[in-house]
Amino acid sequence: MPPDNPSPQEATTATSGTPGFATAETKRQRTRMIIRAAGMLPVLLLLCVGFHFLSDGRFFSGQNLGIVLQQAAVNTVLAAGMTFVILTGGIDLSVGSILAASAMAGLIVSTLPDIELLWLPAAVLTGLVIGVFNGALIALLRLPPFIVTLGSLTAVRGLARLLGADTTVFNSAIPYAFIGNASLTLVPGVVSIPWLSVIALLVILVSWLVLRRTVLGVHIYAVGGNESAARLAGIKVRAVLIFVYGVSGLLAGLGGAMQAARLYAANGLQLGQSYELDAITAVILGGTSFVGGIGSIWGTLVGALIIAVLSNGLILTGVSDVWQYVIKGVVIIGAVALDRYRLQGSART
Amino acid sequence: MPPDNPSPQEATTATSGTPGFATAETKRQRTRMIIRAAGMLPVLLLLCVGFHFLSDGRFFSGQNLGIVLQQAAVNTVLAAGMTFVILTGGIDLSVGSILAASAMAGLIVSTLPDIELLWLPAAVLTGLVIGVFNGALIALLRLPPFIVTLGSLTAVRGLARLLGADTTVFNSAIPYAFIGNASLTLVPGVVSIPWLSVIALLVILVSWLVLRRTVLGVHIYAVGGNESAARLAGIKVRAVLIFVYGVSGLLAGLGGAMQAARLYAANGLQLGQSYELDAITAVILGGTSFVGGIGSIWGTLVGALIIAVLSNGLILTGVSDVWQYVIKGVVIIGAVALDRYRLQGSART
Amino acid sequence: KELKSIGVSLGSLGNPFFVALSKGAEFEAKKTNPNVKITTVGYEYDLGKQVTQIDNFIAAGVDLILLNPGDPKAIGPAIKKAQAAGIIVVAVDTAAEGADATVTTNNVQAGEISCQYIVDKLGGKGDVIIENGPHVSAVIDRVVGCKNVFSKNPGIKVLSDDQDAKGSREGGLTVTQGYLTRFTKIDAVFAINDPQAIGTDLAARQQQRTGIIITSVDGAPDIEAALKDPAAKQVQASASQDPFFMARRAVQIGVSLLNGQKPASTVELLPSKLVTRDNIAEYKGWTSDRSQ
Amino acid sequence: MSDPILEMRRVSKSFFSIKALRNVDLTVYPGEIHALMGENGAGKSTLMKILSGAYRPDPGGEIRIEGKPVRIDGPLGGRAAGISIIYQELSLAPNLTVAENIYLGREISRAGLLDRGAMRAGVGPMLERLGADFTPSTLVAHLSMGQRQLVEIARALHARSKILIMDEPTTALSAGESERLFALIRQLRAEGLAIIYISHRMDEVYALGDRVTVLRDGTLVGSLDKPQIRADTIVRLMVGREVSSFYKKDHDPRASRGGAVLAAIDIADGRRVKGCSVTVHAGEVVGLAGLIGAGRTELAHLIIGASPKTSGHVEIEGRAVNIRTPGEALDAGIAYLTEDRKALGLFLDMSCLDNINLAVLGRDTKLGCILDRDKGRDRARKAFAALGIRAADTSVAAGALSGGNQQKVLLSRLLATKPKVLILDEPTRGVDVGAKSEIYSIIDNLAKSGTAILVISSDLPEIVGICDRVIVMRAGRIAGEMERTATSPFSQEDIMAFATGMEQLDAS
Ligand SMILES: Nc1ncnc2c1ncn2[C@@H]1O[C@H](COP(=O)(O)OP(=O)(O)OP(=O)(O)O)[C@@H](O)[C@H]1O
Ligand SMILES: Nc1ncnc2c1ncn2[C@@H]1O[C@H](COP(=O)(O)OP(=O)(O)OP(=O)(O)O)[C@@H](O)[C@H]1O
Ligand SMILES: [Mg+2]
Ligand SMILES: [Mg+2]
Repeated sequence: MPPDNPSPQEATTATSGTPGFATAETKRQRTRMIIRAAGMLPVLLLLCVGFHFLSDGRFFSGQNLGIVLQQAAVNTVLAAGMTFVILTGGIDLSVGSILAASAMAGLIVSTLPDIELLWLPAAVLTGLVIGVFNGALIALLRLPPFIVTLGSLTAVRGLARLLGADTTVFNSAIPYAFIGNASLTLVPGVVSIPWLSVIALLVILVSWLVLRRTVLGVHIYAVGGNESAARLAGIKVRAVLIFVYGVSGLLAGLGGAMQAARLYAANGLQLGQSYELDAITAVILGGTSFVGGIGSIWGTLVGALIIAVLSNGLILTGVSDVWQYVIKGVVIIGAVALDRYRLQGSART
Repeated sequence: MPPDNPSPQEATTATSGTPGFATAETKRQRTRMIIRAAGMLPVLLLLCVGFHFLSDGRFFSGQNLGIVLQQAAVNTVLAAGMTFVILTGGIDLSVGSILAASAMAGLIVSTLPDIELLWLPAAVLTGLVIGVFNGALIALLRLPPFIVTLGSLTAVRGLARLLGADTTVFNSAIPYAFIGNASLTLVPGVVSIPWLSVIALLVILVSWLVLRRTVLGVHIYAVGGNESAARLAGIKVRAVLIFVYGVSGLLAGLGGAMQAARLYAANGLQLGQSYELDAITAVILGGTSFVGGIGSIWGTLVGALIIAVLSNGLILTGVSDVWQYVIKGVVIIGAVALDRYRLQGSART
Repeated sequence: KELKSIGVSLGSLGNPFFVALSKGAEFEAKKTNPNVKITTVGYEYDLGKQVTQIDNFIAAGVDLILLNPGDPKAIGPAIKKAQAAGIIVVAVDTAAEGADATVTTNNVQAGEISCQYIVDKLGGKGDVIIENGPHVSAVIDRVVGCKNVFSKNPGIKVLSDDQDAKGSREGGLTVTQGYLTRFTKIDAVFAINDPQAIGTDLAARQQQRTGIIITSVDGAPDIEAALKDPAAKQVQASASQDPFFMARRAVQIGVSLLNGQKPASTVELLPSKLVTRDNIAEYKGWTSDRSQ
Repeated sequence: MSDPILEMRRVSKSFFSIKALRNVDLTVYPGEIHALMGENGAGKSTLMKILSGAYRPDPGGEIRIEGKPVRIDGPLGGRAAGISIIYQELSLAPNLTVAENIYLGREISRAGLLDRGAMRAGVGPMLERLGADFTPSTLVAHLSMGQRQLVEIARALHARSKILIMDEPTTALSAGESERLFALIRQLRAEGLAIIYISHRMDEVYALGDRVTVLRDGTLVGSLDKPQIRADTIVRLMVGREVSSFYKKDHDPRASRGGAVLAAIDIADGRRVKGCSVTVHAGEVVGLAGLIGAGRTELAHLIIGASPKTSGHVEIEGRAVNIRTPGEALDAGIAYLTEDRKALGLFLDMSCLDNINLAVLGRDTKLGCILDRDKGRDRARKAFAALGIRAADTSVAAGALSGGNQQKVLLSRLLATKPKVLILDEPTRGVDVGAKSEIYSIIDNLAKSGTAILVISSDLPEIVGICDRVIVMRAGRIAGEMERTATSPFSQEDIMAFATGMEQLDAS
């Protein structure tokens, strides 16, 4: 429903009769591009600096930054998958449930002798299968994504609980546990990055590569930009849709594996509740449009970091739980309002 | 796609040179119209009959039907408001939180001496104010509805908790408690309808009147159908948007009041959790399109009844909690798939 | 060593039980050090979120963490991490593996006395329902306790124990409406907490079903009101907890641990007392003035 | 002459720092049809939107109606000032009925309740006058583009205003409907209405215009009175140079004519297309004519697999090919240019670069899957040069281009696939004269290089001007076929006779 104002670059009709006109235009456009690429980055920085002062300088400590990165990791991974989906104009409400089901599947496999090393692929595969299932329903039966993934939000949650017979599955000797809690040391004793964040960063990089450097990526943007035109242009729209929901499911599965490695445990009920909202928020804060076809994965990263900084900062500054709710809500609206103001006159979000 | 209001003269698109063609076309379209008007009703009936047999004939007892109606009431009221919003192409995620805040406000007023009778208007007004606030942000600052109402989902939840200082407020002597638990007797000893359902039905009737019989209603459909066309036709699009979010807020407030009267208590955190999903599901099951401009309030009623019948039936037949999740998810997807299949060949939903 | 700052992670702060708990912690902590900084958060029954909160507490440099663990075992690694950062971790309400100390209500015993009341009232014979709730360890323990008692009495028939009434009034009301239609004869309902019990009573009254004994666990303010309310006479008993005292004990133990004093036992089980319509007058509830 | 009904003085409009209009003056008298002309992007629609209240002009200008200065604030202000408009982009709500759309914003109500009956009754006579074949209670979503255009016209007329603006009202109308509209416009002129008429079709301007005003790059370059209205003068004013030959047909179909490249045999969809066969040979330009709704677009969709066929098959160079999706059609060598470039053709938010390369991205990969952007950039740059696409560079979003340039971008995408068969559906709809003649010469060059081309068009002069052979459709069937010979070129009248069914009467 957004205003559908003229797109920012509108007006570069560059009638050849007006020299100088075109170049001025190009310059302005470039500036606008940069502003847009920066997206919510200023908001993120503002939040960081603000929290640093409010928390008596605790925010910018190496340890705390590590914690923020680590906390952002799972949401970043989910939001990356969500970016694919939202770029096609869809939505995936089931990621939280898929995460829970995948973590359960992973942990259960990790307790089986002989094949315990396979727990990680098992978790990821579980996610992939559910995601492809969602995608197939949406692409082949042409059902609305909201309903399909809402249905699986519920059904897969039930599945997750069934998997563990409604108990917590626990394995303190889970293989590859290091990805959940250890850090990758870059400069010994000085710089180290949590493995979870390394994974999240890799996911973002690969997503960027797929979206921006492959044929499939262009097709994803095209399907989101104009589905019927994409079909007429010979793009296999159904395959693209199945792919994006598959990716979302796969990454939710990866998120489940990350969560499992971090907790050494999984519980069908107490894992991933309403993670979908956080993931969607990260994507939208990152400037990706619900209409589809517009957005970038880097924006999503910034969005996920904003959410993590907000949670961490509010606890650091000792804001009470209730007020955290209020402030989070206001900051989310405020951030988008600020962004809209900043980009005023330019295209839809 | 096209909603209700089937016009019998429909479909006279035929070129006059081809007699016979026109009538065949008209006939096909008329059949389609009837099928469409029925909407999900067949699914609802199927569910009812199914549960009746599975529960050893307990479903179709007067008492149980009363319970189903009562349980559907609050969701119906929320979904009615949601229908207005979705018809304009928007979404309101904050209804659950608004319901909680309104119920809190109402209960607090009901415990104040002298003005305790005002608790009902207080609750409804609280909802209205928050709804109008949402609408203003969306219409005046042109922010995406998803983000605005997601923000208020969080912020208003905080507000609801603050109102009661994080405790359960209860008042077993709340005025007008009859609307929550008593029934309106139509034929003494034989037919009686829970007051909650009477209210819900009234809300549906008034909504129908507004949407189908007033100028404002046409404007709401027009904004959802083609916002820029509506603006060019001189429709005050902003006012329409503020109105629909106001209605959604107001009805969420009414829902809060109904819930408060039913439970004699309210808790800022627990009340109304994820009600927005149920309300949206009811609207979409009812055939209203996310794209905006297409749908009917009667469909929403059927959708809300389907959800209530599903919950009640699953408990009646003694399905365990975990399996309820799975079955609910599958039934929701199945219902929409069935509907899509039934309408195959006709336009988009 | 002085207690300068303390982090509290509880189930959900909208639950009056946890509110009373956090007030108790605050009361005791302030008594030790009036300038103490307390951060209380709810983890909304999400294990991942609770681990995150513990990480945040570590970053914030608290001295003591009070924890209502989402899962007794699963939270173990996070507790180790906190302890490695020199933080004392005390579990409240639910035991946690590896915690420096645990203070909880004896939930099994609470379930037992609440259900024993039903057995006694029914004379060891009748059709009963265990109205389950969210699968967290406290609830699981209560149900275990309840089943212990029922299974000792062959005359008691458990009609159903697998419906989740979500721990809320609304859930209790909705689920019970279903039960009442499904079963024509119900003699008693054990609800896993007070809001569910009240919801159960509301459903029964709505359908004019009488003679059902409803008991629960908690001793919350609303059950106090119900136990005094002549209209709600089917609500008959609740096995009380004392969250305020529980939290005070937890902080006390935490402070002594901070100063190197080990408690006699790492697990302190607080017994539950049954509040009934007869003894409600003497009951000191969660909100009564505790500043003595 | 009487006093002017409308005077616009020094009207300017900028979108951010783009000047769409600079100090434009326009004077219109009652009882005249004032044609407004100019290339795509010249600012015609912008000027009219200012008049209707859709845009607010930059400060400094002045608008007088009947001598009195007015301020037009918003669409309601425009209506109050006695101005009604048919916008270039259809602006109907598809989910509402015809009557609801016509009354949108000024519904008839009693005590707050809608009076649908009165509204239906109120639009009936107007629809009849326009010769509409649908009822007031039909949903607009069920109407074809042409029928929707009629609804727009009905809405504008219904407002009973003093000034009526029509921004390219005939782009979706067939010859018959257009004629009826012209008669109506003349009648309105006689009633004293002032009509501002925008069109890219010269013949319409000759037929209707009492005066012509030409815009170029947002400035007024001249006004012509009736006697001065001549194609070369107007075109020179619009383009700023001479456009020598308009229709270009240098290729010789007989010289290059090979076997049939495309043979679509007995195609039907069970609804709107009832067994049509079409053959196109290499190097041949075949026109597909017919009234709006004759089923030409649907036939093309069936050929390329965009909608499912119930019978018939397609042969390419004599071999039967199974085409179920547009993708398979491209693989088989059939490229289709849609008639609705905004909704079904372009990706408005994507760059020209991506728009041009979209169908052939698969050929630009290295290492198996990584896109080689340089190849695409190269191809886009070549296309820009070859088709004369005017834009700052290839990274500009397609939505930012003028209509003609958008059409060329879309055409570039098709040409990039090196098709054997090119189906062009209304290739010059909404395109200005300059771009039109360029598109004609592109078609001509393609034919020369041996491409088989099928042109669907409602613009009869265009069909006559560029085609070697014409096939006429009527109500889902092929009604006739004519070949151009040196001695007897087919005429517009012949085509109309087939399209309307008159030829049967002639024969009998
Ligand atoms: N809403 C807008 N925002 C930015 N630029 C605009 C907007 N509307 C029009 N323009 C620009 O103003 C100029 C004039 O556009 P306008 O639509 O008036 O042209 P036109 O003469 O009607 O062309 P056509 O014949 O293609 O309809 C163009 O350069 C166009 O890109
Ligand atoms: N989306 C649609 N929904 C309903 N009817 C349609 C639709 N598209 C076309 N039609 C109808 O189908 C018939 C054939 O349409 P088609 O578009 O194939 O004709 P055409 O000769 O190409 O005319 P046009 O120039 O309008 O495209 C027309 O009567 C039209 O009204
Ligand atoms: Mg124009
Ligand atoms: Mg056509």
